Amino acid sequence: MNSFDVVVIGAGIIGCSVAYHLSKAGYTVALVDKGDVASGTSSRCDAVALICDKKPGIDTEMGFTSIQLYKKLAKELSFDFEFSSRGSLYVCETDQELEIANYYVNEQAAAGYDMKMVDGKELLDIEPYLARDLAGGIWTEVDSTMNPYLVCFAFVEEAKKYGLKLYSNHEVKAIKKRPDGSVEAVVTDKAMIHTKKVVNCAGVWAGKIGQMVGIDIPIKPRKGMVLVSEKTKPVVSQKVHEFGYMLSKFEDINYSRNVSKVVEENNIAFTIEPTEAGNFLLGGHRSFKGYDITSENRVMRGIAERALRFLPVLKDIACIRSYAGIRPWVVDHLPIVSDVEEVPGFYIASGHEGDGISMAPITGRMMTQLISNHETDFNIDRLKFSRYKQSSQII
Amino acid sequence: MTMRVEYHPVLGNLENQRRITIYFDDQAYQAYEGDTIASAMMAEGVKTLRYHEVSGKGRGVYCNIGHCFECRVRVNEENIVRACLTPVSEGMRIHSLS
Amino acid sequence: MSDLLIIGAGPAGLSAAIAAAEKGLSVTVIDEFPKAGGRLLGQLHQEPNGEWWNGIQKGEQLSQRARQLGVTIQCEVSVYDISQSKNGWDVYTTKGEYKAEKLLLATGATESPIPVKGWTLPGVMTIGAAQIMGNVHRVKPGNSCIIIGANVLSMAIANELKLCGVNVKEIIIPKADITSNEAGNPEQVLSSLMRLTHLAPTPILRQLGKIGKLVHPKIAIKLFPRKGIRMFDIPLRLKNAALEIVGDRFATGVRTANIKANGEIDHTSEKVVDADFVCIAGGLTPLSELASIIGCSFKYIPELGGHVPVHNEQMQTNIPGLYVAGNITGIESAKVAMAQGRVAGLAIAADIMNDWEQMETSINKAIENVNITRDKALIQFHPGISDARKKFYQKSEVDLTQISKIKKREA
Amino acid sequence: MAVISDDDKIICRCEEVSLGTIKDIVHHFHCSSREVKLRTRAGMGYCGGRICRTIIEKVVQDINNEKVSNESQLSYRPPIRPVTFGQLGGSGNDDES
Repeated sequence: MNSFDVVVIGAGIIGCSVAYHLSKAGYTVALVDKGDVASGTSSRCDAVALICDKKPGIDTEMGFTSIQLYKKLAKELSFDFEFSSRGSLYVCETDQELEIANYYVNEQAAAGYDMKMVDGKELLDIEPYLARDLAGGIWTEVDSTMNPYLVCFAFVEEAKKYGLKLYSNHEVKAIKKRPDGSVEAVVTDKAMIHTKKVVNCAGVWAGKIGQMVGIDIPIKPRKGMVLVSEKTKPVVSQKVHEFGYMLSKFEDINYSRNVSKVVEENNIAFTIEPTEAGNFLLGGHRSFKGYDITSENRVMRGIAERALRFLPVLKDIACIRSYAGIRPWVVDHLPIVSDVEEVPGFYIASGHEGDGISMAPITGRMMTQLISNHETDFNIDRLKFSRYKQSSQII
Repeated sequence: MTMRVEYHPVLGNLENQRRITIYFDDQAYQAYEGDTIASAMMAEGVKTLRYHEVSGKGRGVYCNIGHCFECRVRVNEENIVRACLTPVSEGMRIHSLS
Repeated sequence: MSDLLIIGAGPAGLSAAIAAAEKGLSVTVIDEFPKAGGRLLGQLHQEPNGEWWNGIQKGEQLSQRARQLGVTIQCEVSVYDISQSKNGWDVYTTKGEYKAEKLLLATGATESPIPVKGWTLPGVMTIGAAQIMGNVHRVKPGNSCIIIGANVLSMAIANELKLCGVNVKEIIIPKADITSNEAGNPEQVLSSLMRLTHLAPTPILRQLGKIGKLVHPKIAIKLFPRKGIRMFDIPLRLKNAALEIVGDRFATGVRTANIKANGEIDHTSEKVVDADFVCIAGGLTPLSELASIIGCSFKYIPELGGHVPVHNEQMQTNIPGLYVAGNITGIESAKVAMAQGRVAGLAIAADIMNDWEQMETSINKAIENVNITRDKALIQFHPGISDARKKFYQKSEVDLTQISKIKKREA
Repeated sequence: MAVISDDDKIICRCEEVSLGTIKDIVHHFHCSSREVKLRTRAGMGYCGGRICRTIIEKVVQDINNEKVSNESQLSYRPPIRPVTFGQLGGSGNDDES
């Protein structure tokens, strides 16, 4: 009979990390996915772990710790996932943006994070191909890049050494509960897997899994398109993005850029990052389009338009491909890393939106601590699933 | 030596072709008006149009109809084009990629 | 904004343009090759009555006729994306955006690769590349050549290269492995050559066709001489495999070896045959990437050369307003493509004028003409095309009534 | 005489991925052609995988003993021809009418 201590649903970067950390801690673990490893969001995203795109507080703290964990993992895991600490650069188009950025940096610096302001001239010393009329920016050395789907593969390979069983191409159809409401088994289209503990790492599909145990997980898919350049000269040497990225990520910041209709309507902000293979990934874009991951021409053109504004050198460089992914969005931009009181044995690690890559190691670690009844690295009260119940009561 | 098919038993002979000069990696070559970069270079016996960006190995015309992008070259400092789909013009400066 | 935009100025696209323009539609045809004509441009073979099929001339005739009817033909335009809009189609190209109410994909075919060791060397090209170089650009890729891959296309082009003055040293088959499909299996190669129609373009193929009716391929391959048989004086060697294309900076020859009766390579017989260039002939497969990004459904039909967009006999796909014609619907001769183009042109005219009833007779006649042309075709790329087509159209999920329903609902 | 191995022959011309690399990945992970692509970069190059995709799918199907399906696992994504960012993002984006 198939029986495991824990069944992890979803073999994206969060599920792979959770499965790895649990396996390493000595649990018998099954990792179940309706497709292959990294066949969803984790192979349709960008490739960075950042702190500089996070709001000050637990967000930044966990991000920073996660990057430190990546550094260790890059040494420990036998599978190379193309990790490197390249740093990242925020660019501000106007003095007004620079002002907001300055305020933000001061707050982060006060919390002890190494971010510094650079002026327009220093920007060009760091990235000489940038447009010459930019006001300045923020430079962070800690920010790192890796190949997200290779991270997934690396976690799975390593976890297999500790006995992980991978059920790929198994679509979860139901979760059986005992009369007392606790988890009994995960039923896929091909097998019944017995367990007392289930971790829902299904990301944008977490809501569907939640429904199987009768809970409502308020995660919405938020689409993001990425353009891939040809292999070309090093037009940038690190992640570079416009400060407006923050403004497109968080709806609550009140600032409007002087941009075209296409850029505005599609919530486009310039981002570019080099890959190990010598191509560049360009973004970014956010929109709610359900589960649709088609490449939209208007968005492609908007991303290119915005990219040319900041990096005119791209004019004669070819875009060879595009892709779109859907990210698990939650209203308060903090992931759910939590148990579920109503369903004993059911846990959730989802809702990281664009931070899944950054947050995977720390999420896997804390989920393992949670399941083992150990104290978690951070106080994760704010990540509890029950926060949504409270808020809906308030409303 | 030219590789032109000047005489052809069915298609007839090539007559009154207008000759133009093009430059490939700064060397001058004769081409016929109506040539693509690929046919002009092949007529002159130049088979290698590009060097693979990682391995540095030579590449030339493979599909000749724009599908494989093996024959891409740089024209006039900026544009990367497929040699097989790009007509030559007088004084055109073509550069191999590497 | 045109009534109809056609992507691909080959036999199908141009014929569709003519048919649609004759019905009064405004039509634009775009193509990324510098000359209109598509695959017609390279074609040059002798018909059974002795006349030469000169593809360049045929292409010119078609584009001239189209232009006379007011069709705009624009070359050197590469399409990189397509999206559907309220009023029809937005087509994004390297020369800007095109808008049209109806869209016809006549993008033709692409050559299937046979990866042979050394095939990235300069001087190694597809057989179609050499054909265009010789017949269209009038340039020989070299003085001597070896062709890897024995099929109807490579045998026809081998003769065309010879007419260009190339010494075609031999046609051989690739060493069988996981990537070579049937192309590396002597018996299967011979068997497919023997199943070709009795109207095949060369006497030797017609001969093989006759033998095919009498002898099982298993026996025929045993009788097949190791030195090969000569076709237009070019040795066709099916018991000889290409192991590797050799050369330092560019291809200088092919390492070959005999294939033993059990299919294994006789390594003691290895030798290098010198050649200035090497052609790879893997056959054709529909080029349907545009249909794919638009979101067409596909069907895998080996007889038609691979994955084809689902469509009906009126050349409509399962996406309203999107039509297909020519080799994108399956690999057949240029004449079939032309006949299909006519069907598509008429059907699109009926669609735009919203008058299927009045045009029904002429569309049905055009469909009938496709079938007649197919049955008379000199070159049948795959045996069983007719049957596969019939089955495909019977089961087709695209039917006219369904499409008109969709239209009405939208309106 | 040394027998030439086919495993070092190139399948993906753009990214120079060999047959041996692809075979090893499929044997080891029993994975889909999409995963082969992610793991090896085969089909991720300049030509958009147009030349090698059928071969990759064939190798995967043969080793995994699968039938050819009607829908390809390796989807096409625009741009299906490389296009410069200048062409993509140049003037004319705000032509909404």
